[in-house]
Amino acid sequence: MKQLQNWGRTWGPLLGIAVIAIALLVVAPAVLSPFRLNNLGKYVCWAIAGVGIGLAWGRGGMLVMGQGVFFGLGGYAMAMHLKLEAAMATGGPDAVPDFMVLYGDGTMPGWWAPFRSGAFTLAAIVMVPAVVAAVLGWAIFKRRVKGAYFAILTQALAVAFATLLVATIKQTGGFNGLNQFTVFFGYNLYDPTNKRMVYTIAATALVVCLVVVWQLYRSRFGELLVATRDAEERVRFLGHDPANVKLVAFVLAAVMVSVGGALFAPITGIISPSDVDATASILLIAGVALGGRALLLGPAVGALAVGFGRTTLSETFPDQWTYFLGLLFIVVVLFFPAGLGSVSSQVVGRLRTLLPTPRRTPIAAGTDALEVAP
Amino acid sequence: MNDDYLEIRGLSVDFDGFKAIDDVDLTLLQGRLHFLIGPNGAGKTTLVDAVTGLVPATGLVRYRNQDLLRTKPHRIVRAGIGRTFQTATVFEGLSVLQNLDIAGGVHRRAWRMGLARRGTPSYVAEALETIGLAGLRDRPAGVLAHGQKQWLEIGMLLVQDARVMLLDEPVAGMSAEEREQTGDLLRRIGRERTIVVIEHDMDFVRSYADVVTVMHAGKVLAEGTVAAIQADPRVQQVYLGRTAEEADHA
Amino acid sequence: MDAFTTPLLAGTATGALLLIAALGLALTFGQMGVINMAHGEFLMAGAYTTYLTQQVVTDTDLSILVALPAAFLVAGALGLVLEVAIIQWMYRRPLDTLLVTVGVSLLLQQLAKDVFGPQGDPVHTPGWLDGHVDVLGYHWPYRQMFTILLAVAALATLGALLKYTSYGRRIRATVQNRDLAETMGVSTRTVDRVTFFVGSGLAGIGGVAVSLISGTNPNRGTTYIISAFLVVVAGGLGQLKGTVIAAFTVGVVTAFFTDWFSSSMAQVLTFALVVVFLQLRPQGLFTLRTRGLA
Amino acid sequence: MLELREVTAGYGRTRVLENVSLTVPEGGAVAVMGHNGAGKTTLLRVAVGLLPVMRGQVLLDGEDVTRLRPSKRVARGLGYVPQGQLSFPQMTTLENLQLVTPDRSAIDGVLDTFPALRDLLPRRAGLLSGGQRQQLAIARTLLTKPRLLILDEPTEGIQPNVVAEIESVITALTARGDLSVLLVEQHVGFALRSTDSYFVLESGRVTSSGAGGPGALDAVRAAMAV
Amino acid sequence: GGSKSGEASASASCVDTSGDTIKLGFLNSTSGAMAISEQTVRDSLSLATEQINAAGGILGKKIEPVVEDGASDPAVFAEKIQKLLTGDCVAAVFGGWTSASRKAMLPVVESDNGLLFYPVQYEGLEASKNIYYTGATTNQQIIPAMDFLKSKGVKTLFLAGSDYVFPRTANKIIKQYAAKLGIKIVGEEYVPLDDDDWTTQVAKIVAAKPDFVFNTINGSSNVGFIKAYYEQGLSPKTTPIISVSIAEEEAPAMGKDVTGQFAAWNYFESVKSPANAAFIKAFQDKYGADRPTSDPMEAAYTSLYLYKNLVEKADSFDVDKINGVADGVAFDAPEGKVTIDGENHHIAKTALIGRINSDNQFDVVWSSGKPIEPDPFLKGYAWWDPSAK
Ligand SMILES: Nc1ncnc2c1ncn2[C@@H]1O[C@H](COP(=O)(O)OP(=O)(O)OP(=O)(O)O)[C@@H](O)[C@H]1O
Ligand SMILES: Nc1ncnc2c1ncn2[C@@H]1O[C@H](COP(=O)(O)OP(=O)(O)OP(=O)(O)O)[C@@H](O)[C@H]1O
Ligand SMILES: NC(N)=O
Ligand SMILES: [Mg+2]
Ligand SMILES: [Mg+2]
Repeated sequence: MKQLQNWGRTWGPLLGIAVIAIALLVVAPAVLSPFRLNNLGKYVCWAIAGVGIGLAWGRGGMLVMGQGVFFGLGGYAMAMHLKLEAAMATGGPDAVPDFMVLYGDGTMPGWWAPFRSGAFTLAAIVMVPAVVAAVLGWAIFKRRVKGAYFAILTQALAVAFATLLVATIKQTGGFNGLNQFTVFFGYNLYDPTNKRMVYTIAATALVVCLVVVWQLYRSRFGELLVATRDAEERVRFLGHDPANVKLVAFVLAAVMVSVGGALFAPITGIISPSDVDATASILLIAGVALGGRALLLGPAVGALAVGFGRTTLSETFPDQWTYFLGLLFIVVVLFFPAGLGSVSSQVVGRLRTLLPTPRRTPIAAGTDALEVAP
Repeated sequence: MNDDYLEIRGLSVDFDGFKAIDDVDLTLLQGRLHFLIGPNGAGKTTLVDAVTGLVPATGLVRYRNQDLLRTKPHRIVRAGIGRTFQTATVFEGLSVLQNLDIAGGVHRRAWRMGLARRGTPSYVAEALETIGLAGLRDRPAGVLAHGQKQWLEIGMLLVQDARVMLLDEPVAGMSAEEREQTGDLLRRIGRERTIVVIEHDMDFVRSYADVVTVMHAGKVLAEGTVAAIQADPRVQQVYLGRTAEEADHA
Repeated sequence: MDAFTTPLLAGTATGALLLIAALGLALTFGQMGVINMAHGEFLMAGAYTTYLTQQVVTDTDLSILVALPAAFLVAGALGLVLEVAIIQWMYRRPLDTLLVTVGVSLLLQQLAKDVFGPQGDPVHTPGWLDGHVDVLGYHWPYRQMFTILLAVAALATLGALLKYTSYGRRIRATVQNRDLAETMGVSTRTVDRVTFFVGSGLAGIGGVAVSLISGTNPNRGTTYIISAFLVVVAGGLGQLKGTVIAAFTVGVVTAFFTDWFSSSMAQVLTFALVVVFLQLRPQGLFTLRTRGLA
Repeated sequence: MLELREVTAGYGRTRVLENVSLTVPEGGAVAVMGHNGAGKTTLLRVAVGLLPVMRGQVLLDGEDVTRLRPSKRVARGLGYVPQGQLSFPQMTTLENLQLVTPDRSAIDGVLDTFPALRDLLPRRAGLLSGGQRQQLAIARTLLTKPRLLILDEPTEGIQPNVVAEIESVITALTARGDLSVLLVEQHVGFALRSTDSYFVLESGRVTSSGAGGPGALDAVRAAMAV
Repeated sequence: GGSKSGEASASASCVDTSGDTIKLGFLNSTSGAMAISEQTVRDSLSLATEQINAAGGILGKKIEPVVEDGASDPAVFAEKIQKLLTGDCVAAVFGGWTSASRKAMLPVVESDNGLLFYPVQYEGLEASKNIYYTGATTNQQIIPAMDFLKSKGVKTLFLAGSDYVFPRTANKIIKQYAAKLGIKIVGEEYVPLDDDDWTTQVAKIVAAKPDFVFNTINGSSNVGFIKAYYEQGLSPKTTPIISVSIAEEEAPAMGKDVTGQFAAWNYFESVKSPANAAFIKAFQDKYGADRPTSDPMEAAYTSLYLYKNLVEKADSFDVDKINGVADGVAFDAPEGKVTIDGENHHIAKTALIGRINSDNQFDVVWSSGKPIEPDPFLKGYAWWDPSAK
């Protein structure tokens, strides 16, 4: 019996991942129209980012309100490559993207050139956010900036990043962003079969990310990360530098978010500052909060749900759907602080005791009052 | 053995002009239970803070030829110096077992951090027994009572295999029996370790101290056996008060 | 010559506006630990109050003076409702207040759009504010001086409230340890509500100043909120002095960057500067350290 | 003065107290003893109102205050020193005291009991040593002029001669008959000297009780030796 | 895996023409920053729908609008137009405002071989067989505005715009044309779309003392610009402004008397024509007498009628058939007669310059007299060099 329980605890989550994998990779392509499948692909990209946010925020306690930056780094890296591929398909190997001719003088900035290479682009999608996150995180964590400071700082970063993109029309397409991709690593993007292939790549990437965090959460590092979240300074006196612990999670999360952004570009056909700015970043967080930030599957499922909800609500109530979105934030955070993913266990727990729960249930031991004195 | 002592020379801690520690010399030898007592605000906690890198200090603190004042806190821990906190601090969201396991991670290689724990490592199981929390191993540490947390902290030092343990009022809030258990535990593990205990409970000090150092206003006021200290009029005046003799017979 | 005076004076006025918005945040965020992302919408409410006041009090010269207390009350009341309906359940989860108030901010924006229409409404500048003085080549508008005056008045009032009344101690006690404050006889419920009312009300005052710049607009709040938060963070939590310095610094520095580069680049550079600055002083301008692991 | 009637309380789904009843008579002093984790702190938090009861009642001066907020109970004469040397860390020692009353002469009054605090008035409480903070906590609570003083391990971390001072203050106040005391204390000697009856708590239940005084020492020790 | 096929495969249309209704998509931002402007477009589309349906519909089929919110987000526009075209199978989509939204929709309408009617003046340099542009391109608004300035004897000009594609491209054209006309550009300033504080930039105008300000600011940012302009003592007497996106809607929203300022459009509410009188009456009957009409609204209204005429001429809802007959399709619009250019899918429009009067209406002070043929790529303008710095 006990063994069975242990087995469930270890392998149960994998079962959940398998269910998601089957739903996304087998069921969805079979039942959805190409358009809906493509929509789902977009939510999957947000879900990949959500897994990263769950890692940084749910497990690591770092509420990054500027994940849009990493989403954008991946998205723009990919978009630059696709833009160049599209240009080369029509204008030969030295062709430059159309917008540089329209808004600029038709010359391409030097840092665009390497993105003609697909391999370089793939490396950049992983390395650029990793390096940016490492430098940024190193600076921030070593200086022990955390909590609300960290959240607001990163939000400002997202604003600055989006503003920078808008202000550099000739280099990044500005407010318009980058779009009109025709070719994806040699495959024609106007072909429905190829669009489905991009979807499959995204869904697979999501499953891979989930497996990675699954292993991470059950590893000793996962425990150390939670320990760092709960009592950062105390970790120091166990012989670990908490900054390093957080840095690892932060960088890993940034890479996942970047991968989400990179796949977002070919799936939606566009990446623009409004996909990476403060509002976009907050919507990324919304999904994670909805699903349950500290859970394994919560962030991914939550992000899928928010994506689906946005589409459905805005199709059904095109003029009023913002109300629903606003209410969603309020209701979930107010009544399900641990996310909807925790509801089942809450209900079960209630039934088990048949006791009225006290009005102010401590959220987690320790946040409950008279606890920490400096 | 020769190197295994903590040497403090000319240690000073200055808070914007206020000298919380003022030129303190101390040598802490292995195998003896060393007690640090003194009035509130004498500088006992600050001394431990300075040794473990929590506050900047001047002077010299040496352990196994390593200058601790120039070492980062987590490196000090890796050098074998462990401490507990006056207000017990454990990882509230993690179970007792996980708390201990994490503490045991200091000496693991970095890449192994990516692997999951399998079963209960023997040293963790041992520590669980020693601190008497085996029954609570799967409870989140946040729900432990005050004293249980303090035991957990000691347990964390045990799995870390700290060679020097600096314990800041480890038995505060424990009942008489629990103090006794803790005292016996310290005596047992103290044979091959250097242990410093900060404490105000004179009954406890009397029962377990091998050496006592009295601090006052940032300086060492007196040092010696319990009896010698209790007889010292200066110590009586600033610390023990007149109840000292009465308490002797309580 | 005016290459120097223009950014300096215009930046001071921007700083004053940021200060008014940030003062409210300094109360609700700095003192109470609530990250209210709907603070910008309270600003917007102040702007709409100004517009509505002008519909009732048609004498423009007078209407702004009526609008000031009215905006304070309207925004304050909104804050009070928010506190009672939502925030009071969340004092132990500061980061979650951020998410919940994002939802509130979305609701309020949509509400403004539905009530007042997506098109902004005009706010007329009173005659006595319509004009400028020539300061070394810069035509310094009276309106900017008025904004600075408002900020100084708000600062003085709030400073006095915090410093010379026991109320200040009670807010600080409440945020530092809610339960302990309660057991010291502090009615933390009352403290919370008063604080939220005053903090939100200040946003309303800021809204009056904003409406003089550009009228009303359902999205206007979002323009200021992030800068205002940065100001509070850079200034250090719980420290009015730091907030003041940070507000004016951000205002003036942004104005100079705008002058030298462009508005967009100024935003980017100012944010970058604050980030770099926080590297140097992680807890903001004025830090209050305590011992131990807190 | 204070009465707990068949109180059941706990955290989330865990019950920590089961059917605990206890009375602190007017002018009386009651000690609660028990091992680590027995539920002593939980009991006091229920009495003060920081923890809602699951079942049972709390009465103050014969009136049901089960649903009253702590600050309201404080206004009715309850004073509480929590466990753990708590203070308002960013406020100075003086501000910590002024929070209760701006009356300087009242503050001077309690400073006579804790002279060490005098030099620390301008220092922020977060910088004080543990014992200094505990002295401040007791001083602060005394300033509320309570008729019922609830103390959770008040001498924890305090130097011996100050412990003696605290003991004499409590004794003096109770002797005058205008103060009732509910005391959780691990130093059995201290506890029994300062109170006139005791309860022993074991796993959330009252397992033994009786009259206090030094004579009860052996009874309590026996009750607690499990 | 996927197949490496070369040609874009235009998916077969799923538009259902069997019933007695025809679905049309209206895709405007009703949330987000652009809702301010796009809501008015939505209103006049609804008006045209009512009128056409009342008169028997298109080819005898009633219009069934499917409305969607673009949420001021290009990615959402891209998603929604695909949903409209492939999910709802609408026959055509009407909407978009910012160039960003149009650019986002362009690849989708092209790959799905759908139709988009885009109703706003824009920066040109674009033509798609799947888009009809019913607002002005640059040679119908910006270039005439420059001609007007030249005729007024303007020697120095200051450029103020929002920081995005339309103003930046418009100013690129203005600068090249100004060089040709001998007008000196004495300053060029941009502020982000959602920013409203123009104080510093206006101070530069004060210092530069230009004869005229060419204003390409979009949206609510105009209010901040106008307020700052008057605050610092500028006025139409000393430094008049000519705008390309301040219309009847915006003028009274400035909170400032803007009498005497100029705007370049193809339509004003004040245009005297029977068609316009009917349009205004119908609009105000539906939405209230206080609602003004403006150029983008008129262009959207016109776009639906042009579509009706296109379909009826082609006698089909089929995109390729419509494109086949497009050249020369005309409509007697409120602004005057407009005609589609079958080559670039823009329409010939008359350029107008208006001066704001005290009723916030525009008095026409200059007119091109006849519709100007659209030339989105400025091929007919020798001074234009797209790759110049
Ligand atoms: N960061 C600081 N800034 C200013 N003063 C400080 C700081 N840290 C400690 N102090 C002061 O230094 C003195 C020594 O404090 P410390 O905590 O070491 O005393 P202690 O001997 O441990 O006392 P206790 O027995 O009460 O725990 C106290 O007076 C305290 O107020
Ligand atoms: N916030 C909490 N959430 C859940 N359980 C808790 C919480 N606080 C305490 N407990 C549990 O309640 C029990 C009683 O704790 P309590 O703090 O009342 O003990 P105590 O008698 O005061 O112990 P000590 O002498 O160590 O202070 C403990 O077993 C503890 O595990
Ligand atoms: N096309 C425009 N006005 O953005
Ligand atoms: Mg100490
Ligand atoms: Mg306790």
